[in-house]
Amino acid sequence: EEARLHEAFLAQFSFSLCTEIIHEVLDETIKEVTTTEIQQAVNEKTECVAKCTEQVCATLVEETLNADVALLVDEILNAELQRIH
Amino acid sequence: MSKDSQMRAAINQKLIEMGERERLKELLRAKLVECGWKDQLKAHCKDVIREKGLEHVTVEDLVTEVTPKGRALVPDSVKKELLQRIRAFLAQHAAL
Amino acid sequence: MSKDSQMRAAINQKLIEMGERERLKELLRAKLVECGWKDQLKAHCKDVIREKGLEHVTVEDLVTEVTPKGRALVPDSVKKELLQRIRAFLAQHAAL
Repeated sequence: EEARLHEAFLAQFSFSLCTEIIHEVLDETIKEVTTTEIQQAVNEKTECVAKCTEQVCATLVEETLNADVALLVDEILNAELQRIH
Repeated sequence: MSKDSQMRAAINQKLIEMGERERLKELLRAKLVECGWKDQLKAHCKDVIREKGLEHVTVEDLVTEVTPKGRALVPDSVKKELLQRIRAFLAQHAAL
Repeated sequence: MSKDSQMRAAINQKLIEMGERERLKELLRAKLVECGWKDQLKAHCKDVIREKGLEHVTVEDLVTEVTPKGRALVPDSVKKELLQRIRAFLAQHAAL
């Protein structure tokens, strides 16, 4: 009877230890994974903002240059034509 | 303290002293990587962050959100293997 | 729409909404005058006209001809200053 009781105790103990270890490891790993994933998302967003800001800036320069070059060319050609006539 | 709790405390102490508790945790961590659980969890985290928007998610929110799925995703085979190993350890150290 | 194009659209919208995009263009124009870009480009236009002959040059030709030099002549310091200003504006005003 004692051997049977001891066996039952060990089975129950093994099961509860197994559950306890699973919970501990899952809690630790979930905390680690979520922290890493959020940090990674923050880094990716920072990179994306930096890259897109540079692209927006380059477009703005390009737009301004195109407009100003066209205007300047127009002005100069008109002036040259007027000078001739 | 009852006989059972005395025994439980003694086994727990032995498991820690012999480094078996840490080894069991290491084994589980390795199995979770091996079976793809960790990758699934990472993917689920990314989905939640994408859905909610990074600015609306804290680590605590994310933990709360992904824990149920994380628990559900642990394969039964991994749980069984851990249980087997605990039983084997206890059987080997019958004096416990 | 990709993540990048969404982000660019959001940045542009913020700049336009608050009138910053126009102010940035004005700032750039002022800087281009200040650093001598406009004078250098004028001189280059005149050179091209002189080389090709006025009767052989259209507005489109001249634009095509001088634009690459126009781009190359923009000092890096001016581009940097503009980028800094956009960054500072976004840091102050935009929850991107």
